[in-house]
Amino acid sequence: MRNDVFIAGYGGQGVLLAGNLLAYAAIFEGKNVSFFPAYGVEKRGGAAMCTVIIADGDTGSPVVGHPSVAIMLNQLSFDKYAAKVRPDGFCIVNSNLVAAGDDALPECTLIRIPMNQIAIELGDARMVNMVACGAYTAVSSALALPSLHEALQKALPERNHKFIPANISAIEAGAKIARAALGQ
Amino acid sequence: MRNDVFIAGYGGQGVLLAGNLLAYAAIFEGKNVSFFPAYGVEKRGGAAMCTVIIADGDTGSPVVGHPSVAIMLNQLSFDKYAAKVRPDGFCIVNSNLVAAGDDALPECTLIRIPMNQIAIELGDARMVNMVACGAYTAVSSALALPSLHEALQKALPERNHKFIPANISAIEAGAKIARAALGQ
Amino acid sequence: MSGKLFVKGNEAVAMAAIEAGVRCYFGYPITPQSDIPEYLSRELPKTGGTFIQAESEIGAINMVLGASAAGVRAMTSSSGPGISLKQEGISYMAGSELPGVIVDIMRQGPGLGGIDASQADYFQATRGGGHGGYRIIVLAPGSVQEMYDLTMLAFDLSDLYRIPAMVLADSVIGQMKESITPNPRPACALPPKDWAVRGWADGTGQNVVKSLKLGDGEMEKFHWEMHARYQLIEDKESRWEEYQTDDARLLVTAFGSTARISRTAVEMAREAGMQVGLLRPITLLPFPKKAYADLSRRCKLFLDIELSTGQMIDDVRLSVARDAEVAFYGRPPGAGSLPTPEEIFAQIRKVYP
Amino acid sequence: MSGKLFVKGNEAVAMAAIEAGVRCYFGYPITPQSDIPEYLSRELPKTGGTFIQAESEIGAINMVLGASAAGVRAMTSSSGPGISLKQEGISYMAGSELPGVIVDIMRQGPGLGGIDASQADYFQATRGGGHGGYRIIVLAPGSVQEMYDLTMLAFDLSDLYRIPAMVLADSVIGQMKESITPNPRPACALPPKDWAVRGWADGTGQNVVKSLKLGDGEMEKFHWEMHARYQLIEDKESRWEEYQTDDARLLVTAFGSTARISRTAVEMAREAGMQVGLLRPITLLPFPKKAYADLSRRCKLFLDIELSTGQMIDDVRLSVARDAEVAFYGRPPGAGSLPTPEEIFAQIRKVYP
Amino acid sequence: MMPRIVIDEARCKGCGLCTIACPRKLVTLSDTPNSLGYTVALFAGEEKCSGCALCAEMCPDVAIMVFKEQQP
Amino acid sequence: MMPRIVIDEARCKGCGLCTIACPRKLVTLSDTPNSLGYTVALFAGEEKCSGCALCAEMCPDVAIMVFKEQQP
Amino acid sequence: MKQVFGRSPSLKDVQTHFCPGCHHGAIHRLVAEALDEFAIRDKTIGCASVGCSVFLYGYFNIDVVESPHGRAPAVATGVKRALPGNIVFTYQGDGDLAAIGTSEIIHAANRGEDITVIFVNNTTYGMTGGQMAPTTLPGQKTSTSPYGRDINNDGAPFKMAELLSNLDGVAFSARVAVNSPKNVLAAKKLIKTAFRYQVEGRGFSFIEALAACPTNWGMQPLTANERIGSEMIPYYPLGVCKNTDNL
Amino acid sequence: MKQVFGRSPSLKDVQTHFCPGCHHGAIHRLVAEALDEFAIRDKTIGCASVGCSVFLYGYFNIDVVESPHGRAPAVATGVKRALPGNIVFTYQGDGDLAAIGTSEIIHAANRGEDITVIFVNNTTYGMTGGQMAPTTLPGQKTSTSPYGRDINNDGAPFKMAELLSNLDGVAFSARVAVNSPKNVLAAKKLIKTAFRYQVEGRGFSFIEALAACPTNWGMQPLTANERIGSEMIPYYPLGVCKNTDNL
Ligand SMILES: Cc1ncc(C[n+]2csc(CCOP(=O)(O)OP(=O)(O)O)c2C)c(N)n1
Ligand SMILES: Cc1ncc(C[n+]2csc(CCOP(=O)(O)OP(=O)(O)O)c2C)c(N)n1
Ligand code: SF4
Ligand code: SF4
Ligand code: SF4
Ligand code: SF4
Ligand code: SF4
Ligand code: SF4
Ligand SMILES: [Mg+2]
Ligand SMILES: [Mg+2]
Repeated sequence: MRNDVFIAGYGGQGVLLAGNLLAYAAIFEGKNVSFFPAYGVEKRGGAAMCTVIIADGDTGSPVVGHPSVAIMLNQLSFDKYAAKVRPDGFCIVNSNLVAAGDDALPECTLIRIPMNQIAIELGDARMVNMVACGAYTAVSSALALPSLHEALQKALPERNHKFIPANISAIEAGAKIARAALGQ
Repeated sequence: MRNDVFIAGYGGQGVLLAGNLLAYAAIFEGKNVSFFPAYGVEKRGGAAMCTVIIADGDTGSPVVGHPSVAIMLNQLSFDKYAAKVRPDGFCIVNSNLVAAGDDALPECTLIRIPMNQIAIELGDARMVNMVACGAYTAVSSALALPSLHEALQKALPERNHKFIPANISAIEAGAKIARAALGQ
Repeated sequence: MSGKLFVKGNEAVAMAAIEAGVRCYFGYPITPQSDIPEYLSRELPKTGGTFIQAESEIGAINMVLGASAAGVRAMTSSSGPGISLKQEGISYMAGSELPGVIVDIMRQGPGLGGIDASQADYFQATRGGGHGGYRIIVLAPGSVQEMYDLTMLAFDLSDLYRIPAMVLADSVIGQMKESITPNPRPACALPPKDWAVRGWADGTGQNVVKSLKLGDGEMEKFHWEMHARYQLIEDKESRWEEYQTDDARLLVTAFGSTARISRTAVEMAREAGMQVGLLRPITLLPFPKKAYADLSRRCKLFLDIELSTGQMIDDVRLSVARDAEVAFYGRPPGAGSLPTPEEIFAQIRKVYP
Repeated sequence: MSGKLFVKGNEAVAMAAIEAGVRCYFGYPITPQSDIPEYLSRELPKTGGTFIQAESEIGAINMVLGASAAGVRAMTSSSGPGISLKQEGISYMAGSELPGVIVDIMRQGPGLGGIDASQADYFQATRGGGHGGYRIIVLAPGSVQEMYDLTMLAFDLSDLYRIPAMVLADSVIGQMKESITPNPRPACALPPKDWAVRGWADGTGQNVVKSLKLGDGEMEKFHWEMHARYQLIEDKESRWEEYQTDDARLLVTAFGSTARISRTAVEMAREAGMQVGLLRPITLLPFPKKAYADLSRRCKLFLDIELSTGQMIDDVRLSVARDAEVAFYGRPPGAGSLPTPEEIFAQIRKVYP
Repeated sequence: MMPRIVIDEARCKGCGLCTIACPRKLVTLSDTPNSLGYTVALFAGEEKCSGCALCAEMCPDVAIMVFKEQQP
Repeated sequence: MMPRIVIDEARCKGCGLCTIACPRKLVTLSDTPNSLGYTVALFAGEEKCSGCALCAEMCPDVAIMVFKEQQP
Repeated sequence: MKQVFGRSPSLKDVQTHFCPGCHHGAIHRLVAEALDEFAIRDKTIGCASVGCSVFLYGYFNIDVVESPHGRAPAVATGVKRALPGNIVFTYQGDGDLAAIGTSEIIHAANRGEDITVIFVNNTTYGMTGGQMAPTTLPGQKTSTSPYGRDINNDGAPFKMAELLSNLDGVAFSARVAVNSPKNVLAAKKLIKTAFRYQVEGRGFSFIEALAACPTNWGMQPLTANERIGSEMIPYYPLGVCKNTDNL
Repeated sequence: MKQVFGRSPSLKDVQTHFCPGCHHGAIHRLVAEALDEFAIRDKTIGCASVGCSVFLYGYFNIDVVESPHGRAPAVATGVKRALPGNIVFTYQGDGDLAAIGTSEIIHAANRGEDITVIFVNNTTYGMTGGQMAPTTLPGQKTSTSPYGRDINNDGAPFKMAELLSNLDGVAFSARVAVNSPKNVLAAKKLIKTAFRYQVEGRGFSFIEALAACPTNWGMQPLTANERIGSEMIPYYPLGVCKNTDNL
């Protein structure tokens, strides 16, 4: 079994941390993982993306042409990459920054989540990426939600462990809304 | 017709000037020429050698394995290169600095000329190379003696033209002794 | 170290260097390899080693030359422009028979270039970008684990044969994170460095580390000796990976990141019932000629994949049997030029006999 | 200039550069090419041109980059170690599509090396010693006259195709003196340099000379464009000399000094009644593949002669028909390693079919 | 009419350097991020602005224009 | 016995620096070149040499040795 | 109402890629104003260096040539010698000029090349992610000096404006900062002076501009801006190091 | 009778390749005497440079590593960092150190590497046939300055001993000459001081030795020797530029 997820946004949205979190969760589940990041030139505000492959066996190519799951945190990313999502795949978008009509991706499931809003409601605008990770667990069988909680220990630097509880609630909020959106 | 001559000595003996002189003489005679120099690392007292090819047609290889005429101005050069002279070729040595027994080069004609001595007698120790060039004209049909006189104009920098008369006498002295040695 | 670690390819290189006992690292920042100096500036001093950020890549390679001449394990790392600047120093090291490890995390070029993955420096690495017709050892990792293992191997081969060794990867392998097992350094019998300049007190008499050979025939002799050494290295150290080659009617061949991507494409082809295999050179210098010669006796069609307009393909062509064909698919480096498995699979379909 | 002149190969290069209208020379001393800067330091100022002895070879190549970007003809020259140091700059020039002439009078190496003739930098010149997988134009003179003619050609081709051009010779050709006819520069229609940075006053709007290409697909596109340009250059500019090839059963092949020596060896063979010819590539990049392909249809045996352990032989092997054999005789560079015609003739005897 | 400044929201990166530059503290930062996540500067002081342009001089992104009556 | 110097003919390159170094002008150059063309230095002054070694200090080729009685 | 402050024509009306609070933007503006002050824009050629200022051509309405890392002074030498009638300047970071480019800057300065050099000292390698630069302050933590710059291992920070002043070829050398309106106005004056020297053919002119790199300093823009005054200026005093006006 | 002057053990008993009257020989001897004075010969490593002094290993009884042209200070840094307990020196010409090697010498000096640098200034590129060097005097004709060094085109000659003294890392810097017995004795003293600094771990020590190159100056040895006093010393004053004895 091999699962892949592609995450994109602008620098500052925590794209790479999200990817790392999923990766550590997979490792916690004893799976093989590859995490492949990419960035634009700008230090701040530039494009940031990453691909995470989770597999029982060989992770194979770190690059994926048509991801089965994509998480788009801003409009630019959506416009550029959404079309690549594989037929009957999932595209999770941050609806606060991404305008995507119902018919935008006819062949795959589009899941809109107001990530900025949720994050701010939960008290920290920076938790957008956590909401996104939670949503991922709802659409993919690759990872169990609790694994993410464990993974936070490793993905976050010591000094940020105090934020773990808040992050967990963001993750769960994301998962909940995604499940709802999927009618689960 | 292609003639080659190899000249070797130590830096300061005027090896390169000698080669240039023969080259200019050949040019004066309307022939094609290639002049190929080589030196050791030392600026002074190091090895210096050159190969001059004089031809009516294509000069071909600037490098010659077995020269038909070799001029050896010091012992080191003689020990290193004399053996290369082609069978029935000529080896002209500066007998003041080169000890070479009659049987040194069984297969070719050895011509001993006390170049230092002659040069000093003619008033300038530095004319060793001129004596050598003169000797060359005696053993090779490649160049006519007068051409060397003409060539001095080009081979010597303006400021040294005052030495031309002295050089001519050195050249002729060399030619004369060489002819004598050849029993001409 | 023990247990699995989830690290970047570049970090794996730095960890392996420390495990291999590197005493001196000299480098200069350049993306996408800066994780290496950053890691070592933090960790190397803890082991009593020296970390210096040199004034330039030229300074760095010459500090490596000095430290290596003094008999310790030394390394540097860089990319594109920085590697070009090191060419003179690498030539001197090769000419002085000095070991030393150079890590090259390739990026797009020519010129300034960007951080996108590239394989367009294959020629520079394998043909001696420097002067004098020397050869070095070039290893091409295809995973984070191999970044670790081959870095350690590079130090051993370099000391064993007294030839500089290069670890040649790109930003895909350098930047990606995977779980690795940091194996302790494999035991490897190495000759004493009795040629090193440590002062006469070491009792080896006057040692001179130099490339200058002015004696009659001296430099020519050196070239033939090194030539023979390269042959020995080719015989003993050629490394490659074969995947599904036994019954293959088409052999995809690629190194590093593209091999990694191609492997998935080969799986796709197999799923589609096509007899396709993968031949991945792990040592680029020595190039595993024998593997190509042997396999090309059975399989007459190769598909060479590179992040360039074609460089390794020369070595493939020079290695395969005369009646074997070599097709090519290149994606020269640049933003958005990294091929996908789907894309390579399409090429496989196109040329499949 | 007119009438015959008896000059060194290096001087011929300098004379040709002035005749070609070079405005700026930037260089750094290194034997065996120092006659070039010495001649130009004397003569170039007389023509209103600029001569600067740069602080280093790196300074020199980057001054060339600047002057060339400003739209004037600029050049540098060096050897071995100095050419290695210029690799980054050459890569930038290639990446910025800048013309410019680099003269490389090869000497023995690796490392410091001596002034003995060498051809061991063939790979460095033709495979891009620098990073990024670019190509340049490489011309290999075999006589003093060709030093003059090909230097002038180098300027024209470089401007025409906006690719750096290298004149690649060695100390034999550079140091030897022959009579040459200094032909005036052949008329050659060249495009205006409307890309040059001369300020906006020149009415061409903003001109930017750069190698950086970060846009999606931008650098990849550049690579394919250059690739196409190299193909065009190969088709239109490949140059070679054939000597006694018509009925040849053995073709000796060599460039520069060794070709010159081999020619005499071929004459010896002919005198001995052997059907031997010579194929001398004049352009090494583009390599005259077609000439080899065509001749190898008739003649199945080649003897490649190089002052190295074998570099051009790769290109020969990659160019000849599959059923043609390529024998090799190498004399790697060093004191006393220059082969004689007699020696090469002996090799001809050895392999002659 | 009093001098005033105009802040180009599209250029402002919310660094806040203008806020410390204004001797009259007429520039502040908004607390809601724009689409790029920047909390842009706001001009609050139509009446008090002297048009001294110190805020503009400090702006690294040249996002501030200053308008002022010309003395005849 | 007086101090004296010994000049190593094989090492001397005839540069003459010793000749200007000797305060007593005891060193001169021969006028006939040796096999390498060098006119080597000659010591002419057994009786006058003070053993000050200034000539030796000047010799770039370390071709001069100085001998002297040791004071007890 | 008239616009009394706006964008100088030499400066393109575009969004820069610089981080919030990066001083490159302000220094760009001052250079643009100097070009317009002397109306030399259309005969000026900028030599971009490698660093966060690499996109010079994207922000200035002038011809630009890209230089390899550290080599801008050599490239500028080539341009100026080819076009003696034009105005040529380099814009270089501290890593670019004071590390890899040491030879090029020292020799161009010593030759007295008639060019202007804008040297942006932000005590770090900005573009590559904040490694130690030759100008990094003692004790300053960077990604390659994780324990703080150690004078004994890494040497003391270079004071380029002073060091270059020792060379006869240097006609003008000054250090400026843009951390306060007062310093910005002083910087504007000195940058104009540097270009005036070139306009008058007076020889090599050099400006060292202290700059903030909030991103790699790991500071908020305002804190970073404060650091200029609190830490940098005490070590790198502002003002003219050398001028040859009275020669 | 006892030998009161002879060859120091660190100096091999061989004929050198130096030209008659070349000062390299004298400077070699003084370095050898310093090594023997401190009895550090068997733990000393020499870093040879590229120039007429390239054959260091042929003339000294010590371990030697060859350095690429201009890079000896970087090579020495590598050696010293690997072997902190050993004595390391470079021996470089003026082309090597002040031209192509500018970056390496300045940064090694600034880091205060605990090495000794012997810099032989003969105002020309000796080995390559007398081209202009960064130290060539104004108006001096060389094979690449056939009309004499032109300050306006080539810049003024570098005074390295003074320039380096500006760097904190430099513990000792002095200029010497060997053109007269008096100067030879003074040079001997200062060269020993330079090595003493290293023996005491005091940091970077630098000696600039003025030297004659009769061959490329186109002068007889004695005339060349005179030129040192008549032309070089007036421009390159002898003596200590910097010492840190009282720190
Ligand atoms: C030869 C070479 N080495 C290294 C690099 C990588 N590199 C790019 S920018 C840079 C330094 C940037 O620092 P600085 O010059 O201070 O400019 P800043 O970004 O701080 O303004 C480096 C090392 C390169 N491009 N080329
Ligand atoms: C990279 C490189 N460039 C150039 C040379 C050629 N070269 C050899 S020695 C030398 C300069 C010698 O001059 P200097 O350093 O002053 O030493 P000197 O011979 O005068 O003692 C040069 C340029 C080289 N070997 N390597
Ligand atoms: S200084 Fe400029 S960019 Fe910064 S907040 Fe003020 S207006 Fe915005
Ligand atoms: S112009 Fe002056 S007063 Fe007006 S906002 Fe700007 S700084 Fe404040
Ligand atoms: S030792 Fe003194 S006195 Fe004797 S020869 Fe030498 S210099 Fe003259
Ligand atoms: S100084 Fe030495 S080499 Fe020169 S002449 Fe005197 S003894 Fe001979
Ligand atoms: S990284 Fe630093 S220097 Fe670069 S743009 Fe950002 S703030 Fe400016
Ligand atoms: S060329 Fe000059 S420096 Fe070199 S050995 Fe001769 S005199 Fe000495
Ligand atoms: Mg910086
Ligand atoms: Mg010198």
